Amino acid sequence: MSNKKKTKLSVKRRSFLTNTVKAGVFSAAAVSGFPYVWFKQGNAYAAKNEIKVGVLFSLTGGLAIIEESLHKATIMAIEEINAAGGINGMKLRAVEADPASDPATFAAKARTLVIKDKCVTVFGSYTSASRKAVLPVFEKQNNLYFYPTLYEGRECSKNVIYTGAVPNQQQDDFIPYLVKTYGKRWSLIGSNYIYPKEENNYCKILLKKLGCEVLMEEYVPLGHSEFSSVVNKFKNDKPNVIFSTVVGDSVVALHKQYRAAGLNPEKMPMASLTTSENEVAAMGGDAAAGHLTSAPYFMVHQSAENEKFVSSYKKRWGSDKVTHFVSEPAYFGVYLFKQALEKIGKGDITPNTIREAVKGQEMIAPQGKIKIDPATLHTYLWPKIGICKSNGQFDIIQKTDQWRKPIPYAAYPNQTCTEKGLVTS
Amino acid sequence: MENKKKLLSLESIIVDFDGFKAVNDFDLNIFDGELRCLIGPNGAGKTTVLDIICGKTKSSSGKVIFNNESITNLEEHLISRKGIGRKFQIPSVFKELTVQENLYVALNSDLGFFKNVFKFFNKSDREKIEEIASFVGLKDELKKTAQFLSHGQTQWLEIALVVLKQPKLILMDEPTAGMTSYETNQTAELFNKIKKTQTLIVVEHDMGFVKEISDIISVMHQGKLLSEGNASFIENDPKVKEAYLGKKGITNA
Amino acid sequence: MDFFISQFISGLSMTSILLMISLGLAIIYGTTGVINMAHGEFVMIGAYTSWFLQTTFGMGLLVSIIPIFLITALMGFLIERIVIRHLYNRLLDTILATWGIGVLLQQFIRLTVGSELKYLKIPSFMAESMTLFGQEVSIYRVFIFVFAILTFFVAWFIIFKTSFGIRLRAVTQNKDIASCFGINSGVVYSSTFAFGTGIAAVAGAFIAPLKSISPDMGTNYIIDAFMVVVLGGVESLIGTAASSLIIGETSSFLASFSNDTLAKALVLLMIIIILRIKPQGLFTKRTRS
Amino acid sequence: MNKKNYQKDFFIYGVACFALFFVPLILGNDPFYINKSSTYICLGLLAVSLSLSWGYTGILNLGNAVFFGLGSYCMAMSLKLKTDAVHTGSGGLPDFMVWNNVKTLPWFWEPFHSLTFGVFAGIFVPVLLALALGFSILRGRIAGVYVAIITLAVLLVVYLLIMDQQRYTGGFNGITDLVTLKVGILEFDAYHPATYYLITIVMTIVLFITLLITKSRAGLIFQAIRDDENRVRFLGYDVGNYKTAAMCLSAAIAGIAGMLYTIVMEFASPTFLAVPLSLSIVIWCAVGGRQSLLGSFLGAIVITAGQGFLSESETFLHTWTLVMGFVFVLSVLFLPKGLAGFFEKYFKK
Repeated sequence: MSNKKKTKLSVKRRSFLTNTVKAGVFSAAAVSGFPYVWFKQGNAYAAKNEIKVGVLFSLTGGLAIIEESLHKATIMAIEEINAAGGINGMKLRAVEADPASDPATFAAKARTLVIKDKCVTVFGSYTSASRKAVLPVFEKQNNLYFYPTLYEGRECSKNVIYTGAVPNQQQDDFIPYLVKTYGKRWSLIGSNYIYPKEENNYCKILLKKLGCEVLMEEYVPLGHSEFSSVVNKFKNDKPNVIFSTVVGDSVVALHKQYRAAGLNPEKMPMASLTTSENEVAAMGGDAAAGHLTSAPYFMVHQSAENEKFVSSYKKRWGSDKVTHFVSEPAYFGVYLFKQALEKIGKGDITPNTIREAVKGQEMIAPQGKIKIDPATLHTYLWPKIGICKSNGQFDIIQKTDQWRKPIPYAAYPNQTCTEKGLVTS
Repeated sequence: MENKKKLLSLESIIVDFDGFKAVNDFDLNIFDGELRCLIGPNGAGKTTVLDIICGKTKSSSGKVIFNNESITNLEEHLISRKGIGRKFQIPSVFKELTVQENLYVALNSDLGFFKNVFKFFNKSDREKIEEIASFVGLKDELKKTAQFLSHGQTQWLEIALVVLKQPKLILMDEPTAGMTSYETNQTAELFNKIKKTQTLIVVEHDMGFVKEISDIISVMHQGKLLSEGNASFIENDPKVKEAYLGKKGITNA
Repeated sequence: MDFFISQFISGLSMTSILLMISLGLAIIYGTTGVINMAHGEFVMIGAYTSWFLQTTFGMGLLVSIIPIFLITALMGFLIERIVIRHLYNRLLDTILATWGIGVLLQQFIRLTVGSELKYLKIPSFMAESMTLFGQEVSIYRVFIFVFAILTFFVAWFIIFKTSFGIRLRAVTQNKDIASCFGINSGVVYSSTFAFGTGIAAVAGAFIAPLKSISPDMGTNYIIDAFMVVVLGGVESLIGTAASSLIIGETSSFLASFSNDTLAKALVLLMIIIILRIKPQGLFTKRTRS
Repeated sequence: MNKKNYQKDFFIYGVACFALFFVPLILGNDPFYINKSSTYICLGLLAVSLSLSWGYTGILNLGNAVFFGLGSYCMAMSLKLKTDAVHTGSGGLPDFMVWNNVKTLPWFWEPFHSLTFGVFAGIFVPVLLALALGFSILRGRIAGVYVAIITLAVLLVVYLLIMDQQRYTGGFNGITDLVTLKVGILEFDAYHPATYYLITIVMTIVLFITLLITKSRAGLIFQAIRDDENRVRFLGYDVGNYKTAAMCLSAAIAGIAGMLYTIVMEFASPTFLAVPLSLSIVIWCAVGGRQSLLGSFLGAIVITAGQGFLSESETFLHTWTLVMGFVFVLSVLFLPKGLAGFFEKYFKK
């Protein structure tokens, strides 16, 4: 992608020049608009001993229910780094903006942060929709975006560092385990957008290999909260596993209504890629108990780093708060950024240099030792399978023996993401 | 009178509001050039009759014949195009437009959207408008926004709107309601002017006013036609007396 | 057959929820003509009040009905006194004012309680499910159904059998005449508004345990509520009940044959078409002028 | 209505539009502000479209965003088919179709290979929808709050369909990764003054045509309908037709605004035709003054700019919605005719 974009840019510059000559009408405008091609260059980013980074999570609107926790995790990491003396003696300066859960606003705010405030990097967004909305900004301005959320893959942008999981990382262990433990008759339920459909595409491939049967594949509107028809279908089909990629507050409604309808998690568990401690806290342990989630991080994970993370998070934001598998990547993302800057040292701090520096970067995150894959800019992670208990926490019942390589195009063997961008064979 | 041409006739009209018959098997004949007054106690169905004629209310059964063609339950604007104008009890004008603009909207023969979309105020319009304005005595108010007119003036403006369309038949619902006696006299004069050129049906309570303007009076009671004739005949009709006036004289009703 | 029954039952369940959330709106709109875009937020406030009472005082759901109703009714009363009453002569503007109020309420909750989802638990004795016509049915859903019917009849009784109701209907029919007879329409309006608000809030408190609680949960209900009210015809409670039933069952069955997204769209289409044929809604009378 | 009045309005509008052409020079062509002001102008135009149908004709269309959204999708479809993005499948099949396992380009996408068609569609698709609505609703004597609710329902239907049919529409993600619009040798990059001028020119033309219409007899008839529908009927006008016409005009304007918006936002999203935006339009008009095109235009800019500013400022980061909420309520209470009405009262005469 990157090379494509770069050529695009240079083409544009040339066409600009020609345009300015030809287009008499707009010549004035074109010439005066010319500088904008240049202001990316130069080291305007580390001005007066502070490094501006953007923080772009919704504090209002529907997504706030989850993005607020990501905002908190990111801010906390930045505060910690500054408290520990910053990076190469320079402090991080968080420029916050509220995109109000609306893709258009996301794009607008991204522009503010990147172009107006000249942030060298932006940490942000939960949904794919908002990532897609800000992408053109980061690719045109050739800036850098840290995206903490697990997502559907199929992206190979050189302007995004993906610290969340992709389908192969969450499913490769999960699906076989479920088939082995519960059975071969599956129902797929998800929210109606690209992420669930992609996860299910990959899931169906795995299920096919394992000779399983898909009884139902259905998608409900985002924010949907009336699942009685869906629950009825479960009752009739009697699947062994319900594979759920329902997101946001719908998850809560689904679990509560499943529980209220008297279905039994032991016979018909909901296996989810999206149900974190955050949602469980909202649905109550009794509704969540017995259901499974696959994720690289659980709050209960035993490790020094995690204990530090959890305790300081509670200390900073309140003892009732929980950490989860999206807030953790949001947190260690900032530390990856720090390491990258330290690697650059006295060098020129630009999105480009940071990208190069972050490649192959390793660190001990709360979930375990992670690494940025130089080719894809995705992250090597430690998928775990957790079963929820009535106290609202998960029991980790299975861990991978070694970290999992991210394969953004796992469902599409003929496509691979390389350092040169996407290669289609 | 019989030699005159029949302009409008209602044939056994019934209006049924979920069981309640506001107008019940009602007949009425109006002749060209007359001014007919329609009176009767409240709820007799006078206004409903006007609504039927102009299409505001749809009749449950019966026929409305205007100019020898049936206009029964046509859409309002079509009936209006056939030459029937309607003035309402509560004066209805365009409050946020000036008097001039009000009249300009009414003063129009090609009514389609595309005929008006890029059409602007011109000299001849102005003359016509000033003419009608002086006719109803609003010449000095042309620039005023309608909502700031006095009650009487608003009534006259609406009358002007109706008259501007040169309809064959004009339906007036209590034109003098809430007017000062001075305004009432003005209105009476106005009517006698209009009467020369148009046929009118007027619903009124003020008997003084009725006597002032009318030739024939039709009395309605409980949705039916009770009696018909000139003022003196009505005044002495026992049916009317006991249905409507009780012992008192009609004049001070 | 089983499938049919289960769909029918879940249809009833949706009906009851729709009825509860739209009842308050119907009363407010039917009486005052105020188009209350903050209704969804009233529902939301109810849910949060219930959550607050439960977490801080450990009050059970049933116990807290009365306090919830009173607290939110007071809120509604104040809102009417401070804002709405200035707009009775330009009713369409109430859309804007109440929308603003909705925004305020949402953000108020975000700032005080926080924007993350909150947990409100189903009373333990209703958490299980029971068998009904050979179907496993959530006791809580049955309870909501019964309660919705109850609320409906209470509202009906208050409006048609109490002196307040008589005054209320008098004002609805003709404000001026009513005030000639010494009815203080101002008081009637504000108390009606308070009453509607209370009902909405109680609805919120009862639905929340089945769903999730978040500051913007109301936005999901407001549209549905409006559709119900408009379809039923604004002057009639029966209409509201009937249209809840129609919408509830239709969406339930459509959802079972297609998916919930399409079902939603189809139901809306149905409503549009019905309104085209019967512009004043299903249950309104033809009257003079 | 009388000559003086005419000239005054045309003068004011002229000055306003003229001023807009100097914005880039004032901003020193800073790409960020150029882009921001471009987006504001698009939204202003959207407000103008509602002002015509609501402020002038009295049709409270809560679903006005549907026209805007359709316009922006039409433009996006055209620009999408020109992308050389790596994800596109055989024959430039849009990426999201590849993701949803669509093998061939659906028939209704084919004509969008032509930009010209895209632009026409961006105007006429909304207009057709408006026609349909007009004939089914407005001619059917549905008025007041019923129109509001039904238009809202229509908006939701279209929104849900776009969400549901994501194999053809991109669903929740919308249509992203578009090429920059090229007309002949001109390239309209979202950050480039050229784009700003394009938008301003289009806006000026549209605004003046609309102003002309509102000053024509048809415009007066619109206002007459707003004031007293029945009276207009009894003057022989077919109110249904006029309302439909008003709605079509406003749909066309909204469609144009939508297309321009896609150019500056560089993507199209279902949120462009979702309820929140649609209600905001109403707010913009209410605050700016629904009965004045320019007022509504400015209302949109004031509100959106205010929101943008507050939601970025550190002090109001968490309370900006409170501020906006208060602004709405207060302006409804104390400025029934919006800012425009306020200015007329105190500054004109």
